[in-house]
Amino acid sequence: MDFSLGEDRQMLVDTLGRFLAGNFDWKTRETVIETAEGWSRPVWAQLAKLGVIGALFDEASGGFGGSAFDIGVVFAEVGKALAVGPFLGTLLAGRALAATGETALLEQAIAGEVILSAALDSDAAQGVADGEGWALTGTQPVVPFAASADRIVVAARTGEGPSLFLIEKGAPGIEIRDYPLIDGGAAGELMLDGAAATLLGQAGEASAIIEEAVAAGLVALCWEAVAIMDSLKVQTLEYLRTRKQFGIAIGKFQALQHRMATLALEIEQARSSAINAADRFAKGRLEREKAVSAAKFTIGRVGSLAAEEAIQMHGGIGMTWELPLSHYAKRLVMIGHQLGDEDMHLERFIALGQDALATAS
Amino acid sequence: MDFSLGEDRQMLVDTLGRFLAGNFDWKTRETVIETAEGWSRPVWAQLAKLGVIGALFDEASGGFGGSAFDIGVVFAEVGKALAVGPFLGTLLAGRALAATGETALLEQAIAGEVILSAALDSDAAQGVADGEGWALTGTQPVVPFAASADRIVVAARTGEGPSLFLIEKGAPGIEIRDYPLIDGGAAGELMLDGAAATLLGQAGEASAIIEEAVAAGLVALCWEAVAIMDSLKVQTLEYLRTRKQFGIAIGKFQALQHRMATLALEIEQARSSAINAADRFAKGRLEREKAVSAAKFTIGRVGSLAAEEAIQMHGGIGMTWELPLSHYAKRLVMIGHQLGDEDMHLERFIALGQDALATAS
Amino acid sequence: MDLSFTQEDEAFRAEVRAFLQDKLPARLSDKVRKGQRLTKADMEEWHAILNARGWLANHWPVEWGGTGWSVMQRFIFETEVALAHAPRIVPFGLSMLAPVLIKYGSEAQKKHWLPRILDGTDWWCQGYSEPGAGSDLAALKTSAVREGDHYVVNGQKTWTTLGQYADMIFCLVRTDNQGKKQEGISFLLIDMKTPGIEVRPIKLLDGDYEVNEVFFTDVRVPVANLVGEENKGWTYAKYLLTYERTNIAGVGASMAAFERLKQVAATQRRNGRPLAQDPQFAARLARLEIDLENMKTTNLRVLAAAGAGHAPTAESSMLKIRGTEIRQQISDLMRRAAGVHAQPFVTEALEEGFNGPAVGPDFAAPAASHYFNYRKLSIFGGSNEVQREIISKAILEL
Amino acid sequence: MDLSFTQEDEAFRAEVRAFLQDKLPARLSDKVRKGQRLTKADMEEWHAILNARGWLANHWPVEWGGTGWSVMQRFIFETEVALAHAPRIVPFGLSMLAPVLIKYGSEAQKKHWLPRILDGTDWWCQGYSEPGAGSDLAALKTSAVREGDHYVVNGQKTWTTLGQYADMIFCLVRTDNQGKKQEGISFLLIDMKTPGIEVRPIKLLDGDYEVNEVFFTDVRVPVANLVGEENKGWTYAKYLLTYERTNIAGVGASMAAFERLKQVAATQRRNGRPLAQDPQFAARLARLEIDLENMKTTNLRVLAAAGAGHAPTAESSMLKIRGTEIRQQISDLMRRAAGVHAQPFVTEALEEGFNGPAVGPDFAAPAASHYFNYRKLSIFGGSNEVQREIISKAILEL
Repeated sequence: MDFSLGEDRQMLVDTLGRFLAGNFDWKTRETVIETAEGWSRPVWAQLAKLGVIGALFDEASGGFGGSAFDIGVVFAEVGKALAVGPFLGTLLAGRALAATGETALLEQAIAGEVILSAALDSDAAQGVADGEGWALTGTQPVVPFAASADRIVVAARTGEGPSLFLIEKGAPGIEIRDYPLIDGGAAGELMLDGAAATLLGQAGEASAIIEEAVAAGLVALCWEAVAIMDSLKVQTLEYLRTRKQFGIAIGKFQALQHRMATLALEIEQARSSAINAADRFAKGRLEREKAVSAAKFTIGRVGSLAAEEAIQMHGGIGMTWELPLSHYAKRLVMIGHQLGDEDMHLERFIALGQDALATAS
Repeated sequence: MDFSLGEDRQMLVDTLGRFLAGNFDWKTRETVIETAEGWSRPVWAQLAKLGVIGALFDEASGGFGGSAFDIGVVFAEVGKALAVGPFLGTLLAGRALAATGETALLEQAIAGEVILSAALDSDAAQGVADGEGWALTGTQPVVPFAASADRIVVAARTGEGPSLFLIEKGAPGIEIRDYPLIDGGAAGELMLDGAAATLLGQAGEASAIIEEAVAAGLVALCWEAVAIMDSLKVQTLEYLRTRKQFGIAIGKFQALQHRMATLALEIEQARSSAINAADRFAKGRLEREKAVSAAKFTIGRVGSLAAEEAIQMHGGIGMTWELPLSHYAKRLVMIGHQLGDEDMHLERFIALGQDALATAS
Repeated sequence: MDLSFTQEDEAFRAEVRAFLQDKLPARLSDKVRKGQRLTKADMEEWHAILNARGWLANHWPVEWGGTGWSVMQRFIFETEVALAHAPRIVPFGLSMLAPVLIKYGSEAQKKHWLPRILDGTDWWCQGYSEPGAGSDLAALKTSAVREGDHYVVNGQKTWTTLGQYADMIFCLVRTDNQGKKQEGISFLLIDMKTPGIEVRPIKLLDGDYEVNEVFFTDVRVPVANLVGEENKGWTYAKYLLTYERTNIAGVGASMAAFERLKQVAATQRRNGRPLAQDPQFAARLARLEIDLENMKTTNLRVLAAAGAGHAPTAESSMLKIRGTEIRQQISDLMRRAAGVHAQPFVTEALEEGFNGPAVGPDFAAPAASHYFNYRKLSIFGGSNEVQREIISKAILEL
Repeated sequence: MDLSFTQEDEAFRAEVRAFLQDKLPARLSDKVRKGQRLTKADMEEWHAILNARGWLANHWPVEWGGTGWSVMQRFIFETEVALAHAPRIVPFGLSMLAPVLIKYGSEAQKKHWLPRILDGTDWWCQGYSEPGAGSDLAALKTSAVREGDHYVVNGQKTWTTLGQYADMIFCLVRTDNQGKKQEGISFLLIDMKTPGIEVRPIKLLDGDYEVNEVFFTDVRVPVANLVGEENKGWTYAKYLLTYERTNIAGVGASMAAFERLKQVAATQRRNGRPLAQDPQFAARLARLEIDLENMKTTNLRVLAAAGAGHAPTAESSMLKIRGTEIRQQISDLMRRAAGVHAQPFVTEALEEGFNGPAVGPDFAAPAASHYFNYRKLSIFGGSNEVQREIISKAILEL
């Protein structure tokens, strides 16, 4: 059993951490999130050059990593720096492209030349064959950095069942209502009205591919969340040690000490859940899905607790835009809303358990 | 709006409280719960003489009270003294007898001459007509003081639907496996094998009567529980003020203070829920049932908290048989198991809300 | 035991409802219902309508413009107003300063300031907290030094809600550095237009501006603006902090918000069924409904005791804690109900008359903002930790 | 990152399983699985079986009879033993006294006592807590006064688990009243047959006898029974309290109990469906399963760090808190699953070979008793409040 990252992965972490600390500091972030696109293309280009995007994919797909732990450590650094950018969309779309053999496009994305996004709710759009291609109709909600994406992988239902498609920026029949997000960055409603699309893989065969891509996304979000919790904990402890009321540091108040002890304990549990999700990712479907749902449930539950406690213990100052803490708290709570929330994943965990029983008997 | 008990009811409370303090003190309780029957017939006879049993029923049924608040205050005193005796069985059976016009028997029970119990799970037994009478078959679980009861009101399913019956002690086809309870008192499995029974009211018409009797039982249990919580709170506060560790009273530790503040707040919420249940008891069925389920849910939730916190704050001593506190805690937790637990009543509250919506639309 | 309202109370409720039906502008209730931002003019409009009806200062003594209502009537009024989605009345002049003036102010101060509060001439704000004096309010440092007929004020206040609109601020200032920190505090009324005052907005995490820092540099305040005696301000401040806390639970506001949540749960779908039928969401909703019903009765019990002459003290702390917890939980469920549409930050949708394309269901636009904004409820007005201290000391005697 | 066990570890696990299959008497595992009470003879029987295999003192140094296992092997062993429903090994001699003797005892003491622990000659119990010294252990008052070759001991110990069976007790006693309370404590080994010792059982709330008060009146203890130096006992006590806490989470025991709970949930019915399909119960069960999986990994992380030379300190406190919470929650769900059959108190059913008519489902008989008994888990062994203090100081540096 080995809980160390290993040399290569540790190097990736160090490189990425140093880069973000130097090139995506708090001031940069504040500027970037106020821009129209809500992210920084130069920073992204440099990340691509550093191999960070490639770390999300395996060598067969043109990347240099691609294991769940690789994904985890990259997103942990993203969380630590509260970096904004098309990380999640690239991961989700890229996994789908890799699974359907579209490595040429993926390689361009890994090189930073093409920006990807993904809209993977197959109930939100329908696809019909249209000559040699396909036409998609429907609305995909909150597609990450939709307006910035050159290509978007879109799930849609066809006569054959859930299918995956690729659409291209500016193609007719595509409208994007874009907006900033409360936790930084941007997204958009992707409104499709007979939009021209290319089929990825086989029609009707997308369910397993989508599930695997989403599982990778869940691992990513969980590791990002744990890094944010760590940051909230460190910031709050620092505040508790220095802020004085009634003549002493408020960290000396036992009621707060015990709450912080509980929070620290819960964060370790959340970390374990994220490690479990990454570890089970390469196992069979049921084990993988139970672990990612367990992790998403855990980081949802602990995430709200951490965000709320961190703000509460800071008092008023914890509610200000000026303090980075409040942005960490917002991002953490909003991670809870991505790819299924705490409740949904608890229900899913229960259902998967019942599936397992049914299979066993 | 008036939250005072009113003069008559206050007199009942004072009389009952004084009587139990004088005639059912802790030593008496310790002796009584070790007896074979698990309760005290002389004490019961005196309670009957004092009009305590009559207070549970209205004048039309031979009683002197019978409102939900009357029931509530009697059971609050029972809870305060942790009294054991056939209170609940008498209430449940008596309400069913009153609703089916069997006032003669009820009057004997009010006078303390006949001991009643009730087994109201109509799915646990079947009844078939047998000449002029009926024959019951099935097993009713955990019937309060079953072995001591002269008559037991039994619910059973007949061809017509849920029905109520009366069975008599010692009749053929009745077997009782009796046992003490972990929270004091006794009960028994009532095993019926073609037991001779008299029909109460109309066959197939018992559902509403059972529901109303159980609602009265729920009001009783909720008020009993709140009184126990009050007692646990008082005992724990006293301990926190006097027990010293590290040179000071442990009640000076802020972490415990904040937990006690939370507990005190929750107990006030539980009290409000019990008041609500009593207040809505005389209203329409839906309002009554939502309120009793809300109250049973609340006292279940707060009850475990109160029991667990009281023991935890006492430390080891809180786990000893010798300290009355542990018995209060056991009774409180076990109330959660009577007439449906916290989870079941939450589910029921949700279902009743959906019924209400369906009716409204 | 009788939890029904009296016939008189029900008649009063009907009168309040009729008034709201008649006089509450739909434009305003619509904005409140949608969670849109209220302008200064919006708040002034409703203030004036209530004043015209004579119901604005309903908790004041009748001689100064009060209504003589019972505590129960006031509860009914507050509840109905909230259920009708009326704007909240800004409390600083009406409910915080006025009671202090009425009890401790000079006759001249009352005659001058109270009518101006009623007619809206002065918009008041509060100068209590300082960067180093939050929960430990008595540690405040803003100084007022007597120079002839004036106090010269230097220092900084913070968390001053809606200070950007204010004409006047009531301040706790330090007039003496000797002795215990609670001594040496005075209560001053300061014109916001006095030279040396600077108001700087504090942007909150939801992007909204509602609180401010207020800086004082050699601000000259007439001695006539001292309330009560010099160095006795802590007494007045404490009075203000315990006064009129029977409505602290915000039952009406929570009931209104919960009704909206219930509608959302009945219509918003997840996994192919309404949220009201999703096992986890239904359980959250039911627990909240039960907590709210329980709190409502707890509130009524405190009111009934207050009506019978028992002034609520630490009971208010219980109501404050549970009331804010429930309000926060409602906003928490609203954001959960919004699902993926909690993330979009379409601030234009929070402004009146927004006509752009909606992003997700209409309740979703302010859901996350409200959730984050309502974190303040357990921090401001005496943090819930401070309330637990009060319960522990005053009720539990620990 | 690799969470799989090594091939060697898996081979070891197979070896442990084969041994358990072969040597663990079904009579014992059956009693443990049913939650029945173990007799002294039951515990001695399993102790002897493990000793015969050489696996009893697996955490001791090899020279004294240890196995040389890695922390991971020890974890696997503890887990497998628990999953097989083996009786718990009484830890007082084996895991509490022995490490102290090995580190601080004299050669003569080691040679005399350690083999007797292994072969079961001495049943040890612990004399730490006193009525006035619980969480504040150093406040202990039991005195030992030197008189020639003996200490004369007077005082009282309490919460002495299974003291009714004990041949020997190791005690913290006060040998000096000067200075800080942590100074002046000594560590004594006392024969329970010495005149002046009286053991009084404490009946617990579930009716069971497992703890005792032990009274000392002029009990004469040979000076040779002092461990280490006089007045240095606090050092040894602290060592004992932090030693071998890698298994403090009780993962194996919780896994075994959870498996049983899952079976119960799959079969026990409520409202016409198995509890596993009841929305509220299913959610409780799922949350618990997830918490347990998370804790298991947290435990493995601490073990891996320990294997790499980082001695766990305050991390053990986290494991102790969450471990006991989970164990308590499992017993809580068991009692909930029992429904109305939690109330019957059929103590005969807790004894081996009970053949009376069952009352309710078989898991129900001990359900409430266990739930109440397991309240101790968050109290004993350093209460969970004390653990939070340790985390706050040692990890969080508050």
